[in-house]
Amino acid sequence: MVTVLFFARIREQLGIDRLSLILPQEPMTVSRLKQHIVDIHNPDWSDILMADNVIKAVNQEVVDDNHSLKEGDEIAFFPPVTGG
Amino acid sequence: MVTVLFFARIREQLGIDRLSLILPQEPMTVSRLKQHIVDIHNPDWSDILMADNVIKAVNQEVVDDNHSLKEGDEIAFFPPVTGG
Amino acid sequence: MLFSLRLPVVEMTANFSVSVQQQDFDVSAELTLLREQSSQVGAIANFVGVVRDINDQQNVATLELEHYPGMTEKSISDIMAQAAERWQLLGGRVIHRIGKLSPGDQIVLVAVSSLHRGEAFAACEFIMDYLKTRAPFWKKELTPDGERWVDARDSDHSAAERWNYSF
Amino acid sequence: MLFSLRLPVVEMTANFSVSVQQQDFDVSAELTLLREQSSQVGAIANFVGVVRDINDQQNVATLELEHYPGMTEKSISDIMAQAAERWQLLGGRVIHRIGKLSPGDQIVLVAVSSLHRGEAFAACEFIMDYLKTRAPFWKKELTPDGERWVDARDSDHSAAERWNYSF
Repeated sequence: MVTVLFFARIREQLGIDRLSLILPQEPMTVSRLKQHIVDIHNPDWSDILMADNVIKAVNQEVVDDNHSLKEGDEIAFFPPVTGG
Repeated sequence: MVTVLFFARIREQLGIDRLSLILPQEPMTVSRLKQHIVDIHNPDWSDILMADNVIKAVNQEVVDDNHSLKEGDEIAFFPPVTGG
Repeated sequence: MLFSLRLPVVEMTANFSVSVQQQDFDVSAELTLLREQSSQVGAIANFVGVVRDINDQQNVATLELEHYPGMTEKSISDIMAQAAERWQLLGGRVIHRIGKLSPGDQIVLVAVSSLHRGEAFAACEFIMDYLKTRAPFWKKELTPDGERWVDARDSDHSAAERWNYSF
Repeated sequence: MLFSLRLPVVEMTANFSVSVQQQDFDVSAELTLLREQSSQVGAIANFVGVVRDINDQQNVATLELEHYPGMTEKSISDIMAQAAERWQLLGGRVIHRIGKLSPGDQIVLVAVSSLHRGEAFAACEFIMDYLKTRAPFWKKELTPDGERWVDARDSDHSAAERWNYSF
């Protein structure tokens, strides 16, 4: 199982803030996880999750699309940050 | 008449914080005023007032030795500043 | 890629701390704590961010701040640790507010203590620049015309990039 | 010569002020005033100088600050006016204490408000650098070994000179 979190505009666009998933296969990357989420949930999510400016974090560290996932990971997708 | 003020280390070295003087002649510069003060008060003051790092202000603006003085001016001599 | 590599782990002392909270903060109290941490403190540079009334020509009635609990605190700690490695600092304090805020409200405090002012100023600005581009917070403006998510500013990325940090 | 030419006169608004005083100051109260001056304020950069316990290896029991009443306030106003000409600022506040101070005490506050942080940071550091080299204050340390006037630091002049100011 992995936990997937969505924040801010992405959370609102998807209408969901969290998913729990069983990783379908190893090795799994962030990029393939996005496609998997689209496949099993909603084809309309593709544009939202695949957008260039979506930031990906695994276990609370920013990563790129090629990052390898493992059991128990916390994966987050969020838009560019606007704090401060 | 002009007012002459001394601050900090210079004030302590001279043992005086303020003088009122009649300007002896026109035109008078800051440099010549220093010599005049030494002449009429104490030859030992020369090293103190003539030191390179003495800052001169006239009417509360920093000036150089060639600045011309006029009746009513407030002239100040002080060491490099150390506030903040 | 600004976000592509992990930060090296740097040990932080108890003199550096982060809070993410709804309630307001008292700058004087925070600076007093920094002063009392060490008799070596000669300089405290600090920055307070304030909710502005007008942002891109829209009247802001209320601002709502969302964050990523856990990662937000971690990312700010990492940024402070980087600053502490780069400059000789004595302490640091970051407070960032979340939830609903109104124009004129304080949003963020970044305070850094050091022996001398040059290092305190540089570290404070560094932390603030990286917080702006790396700490997961998102602002939503609630205006008379409806809600909208605030867009990230290119100038914030330029500000962070000028530190030439190798990550 | 750093001190040789006069500053041009620049009009200052009521949003910029200077106090030279014996009593302590409350940073929060000063920042609140700056925030309340304008709904445009988005950033407040500020600096607090603190009396250090050790200065050049001597224990400082007490510090005594002398100033030149009138010229001190005027020189700080001039520096703030220069900053307001160079950057787009909304307000500024400088408080400098005089008389006897102890280690850990606040000595000086420089606070600057602006729309965005870059200008506030730069102006705050500029004002502080020039205050250090141009405002007539003199520190005397009262140590267990007796009194001594603090020497001016070359690094303070370097800090001021990097602004490349044409005077």
